[in-house]
Amino acid sequence: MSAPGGPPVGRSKLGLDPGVVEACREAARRIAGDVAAHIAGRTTVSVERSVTRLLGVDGADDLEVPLPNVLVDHVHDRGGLDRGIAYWLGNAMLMSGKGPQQIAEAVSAGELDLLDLERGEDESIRACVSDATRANLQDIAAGFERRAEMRERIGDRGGTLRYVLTATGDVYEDVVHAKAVAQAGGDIVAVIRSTAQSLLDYVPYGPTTEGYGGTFATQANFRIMREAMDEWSEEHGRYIRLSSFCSGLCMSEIAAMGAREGFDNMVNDALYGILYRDINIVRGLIDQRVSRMINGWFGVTINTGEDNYLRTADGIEAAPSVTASQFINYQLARDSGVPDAQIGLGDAFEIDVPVTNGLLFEWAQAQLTRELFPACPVKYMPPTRHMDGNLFRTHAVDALFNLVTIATSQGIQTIGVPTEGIFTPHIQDRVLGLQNVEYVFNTARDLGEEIEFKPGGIIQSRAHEVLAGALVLLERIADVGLFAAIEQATFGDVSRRVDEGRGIDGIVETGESYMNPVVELMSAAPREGAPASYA
Amino acid sequence: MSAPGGPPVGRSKLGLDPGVVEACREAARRIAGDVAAHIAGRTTVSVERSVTRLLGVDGADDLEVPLPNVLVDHVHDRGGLDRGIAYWLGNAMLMSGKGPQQIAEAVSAGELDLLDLERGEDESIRACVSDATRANLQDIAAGFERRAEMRERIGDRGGTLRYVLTATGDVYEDVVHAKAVAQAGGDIVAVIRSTAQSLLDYVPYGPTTEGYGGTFATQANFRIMREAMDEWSEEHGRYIRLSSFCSGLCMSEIAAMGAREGFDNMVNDALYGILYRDINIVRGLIDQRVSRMINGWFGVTINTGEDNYLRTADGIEAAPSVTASQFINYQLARDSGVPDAQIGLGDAFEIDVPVTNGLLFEWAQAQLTRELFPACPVKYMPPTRHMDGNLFRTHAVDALFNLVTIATSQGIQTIGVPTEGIFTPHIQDRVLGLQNVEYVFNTARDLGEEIEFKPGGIIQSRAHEVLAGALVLLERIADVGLFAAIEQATFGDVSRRVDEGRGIDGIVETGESYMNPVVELMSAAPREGAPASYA
Amino acid sequence: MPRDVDLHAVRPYADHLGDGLVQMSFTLPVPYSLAARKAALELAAKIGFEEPEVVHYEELTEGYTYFVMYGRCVQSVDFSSLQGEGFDIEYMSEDEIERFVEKSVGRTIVVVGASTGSDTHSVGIDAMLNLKGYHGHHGLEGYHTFETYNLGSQVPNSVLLSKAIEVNADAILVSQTVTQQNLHVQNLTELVEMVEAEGRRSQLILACGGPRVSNELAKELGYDAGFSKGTYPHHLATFIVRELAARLSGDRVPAAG
Amino acid sequence: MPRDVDLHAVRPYADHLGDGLVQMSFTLPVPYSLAARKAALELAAKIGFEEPEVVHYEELTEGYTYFVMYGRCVQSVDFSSLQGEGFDIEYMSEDEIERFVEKSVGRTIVVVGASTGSDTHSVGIDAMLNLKGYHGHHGLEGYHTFETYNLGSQVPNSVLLSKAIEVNADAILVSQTVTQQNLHVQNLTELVEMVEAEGRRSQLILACGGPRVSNELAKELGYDAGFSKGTYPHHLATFIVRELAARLSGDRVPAAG
Ligand code: B12
Ligand code: B12
Ligand SMILES: Cc1ncc(COP(=O)(O)O)c(C=O)c1O
Ligand SMILES: Cc1ncc(COP(=O)(O)O)c(C=O)c1O
Repeated sequence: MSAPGGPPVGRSKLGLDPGVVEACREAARRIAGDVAAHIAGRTTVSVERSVTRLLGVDGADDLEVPLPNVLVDHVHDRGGLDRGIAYWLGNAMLMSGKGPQQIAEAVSAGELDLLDLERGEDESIRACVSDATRANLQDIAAGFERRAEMRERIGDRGGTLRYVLTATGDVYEDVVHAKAVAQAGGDIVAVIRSTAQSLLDYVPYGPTTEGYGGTFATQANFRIMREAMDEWSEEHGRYIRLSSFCSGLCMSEIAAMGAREGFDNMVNDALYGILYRDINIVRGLIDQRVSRMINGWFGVTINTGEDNYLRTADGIEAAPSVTASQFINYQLARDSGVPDAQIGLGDAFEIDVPVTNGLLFEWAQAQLTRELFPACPVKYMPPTRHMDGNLFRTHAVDALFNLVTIATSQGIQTIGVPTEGIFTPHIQDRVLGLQNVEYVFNTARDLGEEIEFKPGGIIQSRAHEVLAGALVLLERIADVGLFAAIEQATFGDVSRRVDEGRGIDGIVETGESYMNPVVELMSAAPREGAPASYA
Repeated sequence: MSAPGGPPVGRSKLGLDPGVVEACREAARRIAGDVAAHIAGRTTVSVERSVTRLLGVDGADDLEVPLPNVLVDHVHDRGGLDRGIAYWLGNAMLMSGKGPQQIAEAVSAGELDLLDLERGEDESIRACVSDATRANLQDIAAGFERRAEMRERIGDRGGTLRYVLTATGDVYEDVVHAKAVAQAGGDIVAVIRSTAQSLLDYVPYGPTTEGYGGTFATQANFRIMREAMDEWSEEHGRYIRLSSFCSGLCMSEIAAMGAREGFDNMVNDALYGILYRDINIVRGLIDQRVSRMINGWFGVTINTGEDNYLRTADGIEAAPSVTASQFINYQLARDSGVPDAQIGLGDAFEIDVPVTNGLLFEWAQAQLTRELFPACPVKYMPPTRHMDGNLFRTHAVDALFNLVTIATSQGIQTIGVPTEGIFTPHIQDRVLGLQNVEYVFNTARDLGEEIEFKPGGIIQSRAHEVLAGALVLLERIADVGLFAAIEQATFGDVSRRVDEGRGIDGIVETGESYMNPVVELMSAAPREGAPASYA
Repeated sequence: MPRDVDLHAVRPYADHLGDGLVQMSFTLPVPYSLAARKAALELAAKIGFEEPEVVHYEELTEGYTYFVMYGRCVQSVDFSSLQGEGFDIEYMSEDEIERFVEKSVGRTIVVVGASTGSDTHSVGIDAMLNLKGYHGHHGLEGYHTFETYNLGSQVPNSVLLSKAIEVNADAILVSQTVTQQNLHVQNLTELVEMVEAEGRRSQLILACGGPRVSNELAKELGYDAGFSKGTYPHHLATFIVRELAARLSGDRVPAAG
Repeated sequence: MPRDVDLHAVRPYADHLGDGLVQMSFTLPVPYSLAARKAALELAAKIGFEEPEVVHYEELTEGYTYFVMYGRCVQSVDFSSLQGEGFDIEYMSEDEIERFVEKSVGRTIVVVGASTGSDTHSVGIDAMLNLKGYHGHHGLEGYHTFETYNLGSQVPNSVLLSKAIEVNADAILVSQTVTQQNLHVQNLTELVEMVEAEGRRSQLILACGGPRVSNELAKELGYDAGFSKGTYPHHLATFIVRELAARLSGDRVPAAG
């Protein structure tokens, strides 16, 4: 399901020093290794809930508590989560012959205590729960296979994919917006979540019509959007992708839910929650690892959130932190098994409007990202921070943003809209934004191929400067470790401590006999039918 | 008063063949020579009226007939215009000791018949009328000197000048619009004329508040705008230029009137009237010669109207006709004594919005114009033909138009406005257009310096193709002559015959003793204090 | 649940059915100030918008302030009642028109057109009449059942009418582009008055067009139909041939536009 | 002759004083059709615009049509009456504020601020309170006459109020950025209710801010003042110190905004 990267990056236009690039990569590897060591031997309540979801557990109790939460809390309350929810579920399956959903319902009804059950042999439990997980994964994978065929059959856009949000708060209104988006040339529709869903340590259940600044990510909402977009795609002969957010306290669960509905794309970045939602660093990074593993395995393209830094830090000064973060995010994604073609690194066009030669700096940075990660479909984000209520001003800035996107062949572009500086855009705003994109992408189609940058000129120098700054940062981070670096406000000018933050209670030390068939299966073998690029 | 050209064009980015360029120039010289031969030995009623205006005649009679018309018609009706109005005025001055204005008033009152007067010696008449003309010209020239000092003192913009229309129909509303334009960064305010003023064989008198699609060009309206803008310039520390139209049936008169009010700039192109107002070709070209001579002598920058062709012919196909016309217009302007720095050749961004790589073609053409006429301040015109009621679409196209302008360092840019496709823009539309310009010019300030075009790429090839097409056209025109070429619909897909059209009655064969002190003085010597570039 | 739109009472839609949100922008001739913002809010409220909001305002020049606003419109319109009004007519193709004329009119239709008054914009009338037509659709000159006279631009109304009388035209077609201070309205009105003064109104189909002409405006001024942007020659022709056939057979069809 | 604007009755201005022209755009949930255009015209007329005109319309998706319109507004507002309403206040500079506090308040002013509810946008409140401030203007933390507590973002109203009580604050400052479905209105209202329930309303100055907060809205919700885009810390401080001085001396000044 990977989004295609933009057209191949030709010969370097920036004349980057390969030694500096390699030093950056090396530092990033050290940083990622250090993170892996820190989070090893731990799981979280939401990772465990994802395991239940990938075993087919769904639904909610009368108090609207989702059954995955009921199950995991049940075990956690009783102190058994160090073995992994899979162990207990597997044991119950083995003992009762019931399926995971029935077991969850029984627990919810208070009819069953998983820790009270007689225990089977570890190996039999593992075999049982692994088989069940495998069957589920294969089932979901088969869905992705069919989807790949469908996309093939229906037809897909080459070149930069146009990523557009819908965020009405009401899933049925989102469908209306999504259709308008599709008609105007959008390729990826992202169901933006209701505000503060990040903070919920559960995923709401059912279709929802009341959200603020977005619509809740729920299994039912995903399904409604998927059906509507598949129908549109069939009718109109262009395949529309779907996307949502794997972020906040339920990163891996949402990855599992999205997989079930064949979501093609997922924003997946723990740093957003850590920096802007005060989620504990460790919690975030554990969740992210599993979340990315799930996305990666199913062929879903992930998008990282570097763009966010430029919303609180300065677009010119903070550029090196974006590049540094891309190196780290790339490495963390690779370490979770996400292949290059599915790593949509974040970048944004956020230099303030009145900066002289701002366009040249933006161009340098966009080209830099492309040259550093030539096989990754970078997700390029529009100007937002400096946009205001002057709709025309925003639209003009978007035109140049679109120009840089196409001239540097970004893989995915989140489109800008004229009301970006005011409110959650109205239906026509999305369309006007897409019209701007269509115009610019087409009228400047081969501009990137046509031009070269003056050696040692403003653009090349800026790129070298940003890369050099990134290396300094990366080496510092590698020395102190990512956790300390975050505490030092390296990203987005925000500081967070490793021992504070939301969701810290949901971290669980795993015992030796910890069982997690999802991670085990996914680490062991790529999904059948996954493209060869899967590494 | 010349508008500065854009920054110097560096090394050719297009790799043009100097042989082809020289061949174009050569053909243009032949064409211009042929035109000069055709129009030699003729004057027109409006050229004669300009002579009276430059002798200080102004005002109108009770029926609102301007005194210059009264005078010239008086002589023409009596069959005396072959000697030139200057002869008769000079004689009357010599005989009566009165000034031109008093004489005009007396003629108007029916108290004086110029042809009935006793005749002085030709040489005395010539001396008398030349002295009077010289005094007037020096007086006006002194105004331009003071203006140059004022501009120097107040401060002027370097780089591309932003040319903005006001066209409310009411001169007092134009003042309001012009101030908003100045505040938003406009450099040249153009007082667009009320529709169909082109067709009037006189210039209306006095301040006017009722015009359609523009405000009448009158001496009083010029003065009102001039005073308002001088006041603004003094208060705000940036010099604002003024412009209007020397076109239609009163080209040279308006040149004279503008000079008196220190107008810095004039649209000056007979082809507009010929093609779109059905003015006779010969009439137009005679008027244009004198009109350009007056503009040139006083240091006023002229703008030619090639942009208009692209409003009725296709932006891609008709591009060579634009380039060809630029060569011809350049030569005609030079032959009228206009120095390079005052020749603002016309060009426009008019390729249809959905054309793939349209931006590359526009870029090629804009750069071509700059490289062909490096010392001329090209006047680059915005997209209009393909603009519609979608304000946002127009604004996005304007953003890329602005980008090409700055990347190719055009000398003068007429700004685009979001309502271009709908109506005569409202006050805020001008400002929104200027904000777009300010943003793009600044954010992409040094883009032109930064980039090079791929040798043999789309942009270079397009430029070569247009230039080659222009050469073919120019050679054909040189063979058949400009008059026949116009009849063959070479420009703007419009055909006009040399023996038809408005104003043909106003052409007068001059006798051997024809006297025209304006042309004589201006041909004899450059204005004192004119910059060295005056050739 | 997905909600159905009630076509009897539709309102502007932003992201929730019925929210009524409208974007507005305008300039007020008042100095840039907080009081200016207040004036804009008050004006929007007077117009009748609920929850008016200024999202942007700035000075244009001393004494003039520009505003971008949003407000909720509480009025609604009955869309279902409009659908029946003969608006969404089916156009015939060039071929169908030719056959229709042969069958229902039985002779060549004569039309005379021009861009009138001081208007020199001829592209619109040329698009309707000249062979080349518009966006790949022939102009009426290319129809063998039409005889066309395109007088071009800057044509006085009197000249246009004389020509129509001279060639015994079935229809007069007028194009108007320059609209400042309602110049087009004056110009279009003058022609109708002349036609009526000549007692020719009932024999002639009068149609006009231009980017800011609408069917409503045209009818108000006494024309049979008005055409705006996006008109193709076969739209005009469909109208003319139906109208003419109806007149010949004694009844009238609702006008297109 | 140049015309003078009558500030007692101002109307939108495009290019002739009094022309009343307003640009509008919106979407109607109706299928793209000529009838849709007619519906938009009818709606604009119902709202009260004269000579409404659709200059652009297009389909967004089946059943939804987008319009760009112009119309003439016939209402006018009395601008002169608004100028007096205390809107265009003069702000004091940082220095003036410090001196004013020393003279008229005579002690340090304590303020507590936060971005409340689920809102994580902290840039606005940081701009007001943190030393760094906004566009080169210090935040209140940098004023020696102010003692500031910035609780950051995502702060429940209850926590904010407790803190204010704890430090005996003179003013509570709230920032709200997310406004969809009027979330900010709910959130702001809740705080006022809590303050009132605690019987603290009269001891506290309540001010709120955010890109879509206005002084009018703030007052409607029971705040003393509201601040929007373009606010600098010294604007807020001017308001606080004047208000506090007035309260201390027993009279009240009109609120700024
Ligand atoms: C081309 C053009 C010119 C050319 C015209 C050449 C020519 N021979 O036609 C030139 C360069 C001469 C010109 C000059 C001027 N122009 Co001019 N011009 C335009 C431009 C760029 C395009 C118009 C066009 O050709 N459109 C394409 C045709 C196919 O569209 P259309 O006319 O709408 O026709 C369609 C329909 O309306 C309909 N239709 C039209 N007529 C008819 C008739 C019938 C019977 C029917 C059934 C249908 C029909 O069918 C057509 C096909 O769908 C517009 C800007 C724009 N984007 O619209 C400005 C514009 C029309 N011009 C404008 C102005 C003001 C002028 C000037 C007055 C400026 C000045 N003061 O100097 C001058 C003088 C002209 C005059 N007095 O008439 C304004 C008009 C403002 C207004 N609404 O009043 C515009 C909108 C630009 C602007 N925003 O300022 N212009
Ligand atoms: C930065 C930013 C973020 C950052 C915030 C980081 C942080 N720590 O603050 C991050 C990336 C986290 C973020 C996330 C989201 N954001 Co956000 N974000 C923005 C952005 C780009 C800039 C806001 C900003 O910082 N402005 C600069 C400050 C200085 O301006 P200001 O807040 O207006 O403050 C000034 C005045 O209002 C006033 N003021 C403000 N507060 C106060 C208080 C007092 C007491 C006073 C006196 C004055 C005052 O003074 C300040 C200085 O003049 C805007 C887009 C934009 N251009 O506005 C979107 C925007 C605000 N975000 C938006 C949304 C929807 C979200 C999300 C909900 C999206 C989602 N569903 O995923 C999330 C979740 C956030 C949440 N629930 O709170 C929308 C809000 C729409 C709406 N009106 O409801 C916006 C407008 C973008 C859009 N068009 O969609 N966002
Ligand atoms: C990666 C990511 N996740 C989540 C969100 C917002 O969601 P919430 O309101 O749930 O924090 C954003 C918003 O910018 C984001 O960038
Ligand atoms: C050179 C030139 N002169 C004059 C005009 C318009 O004036 P008029 O209506 O008097 O023909 C134009 C309009 O485009 C023009 O380009």
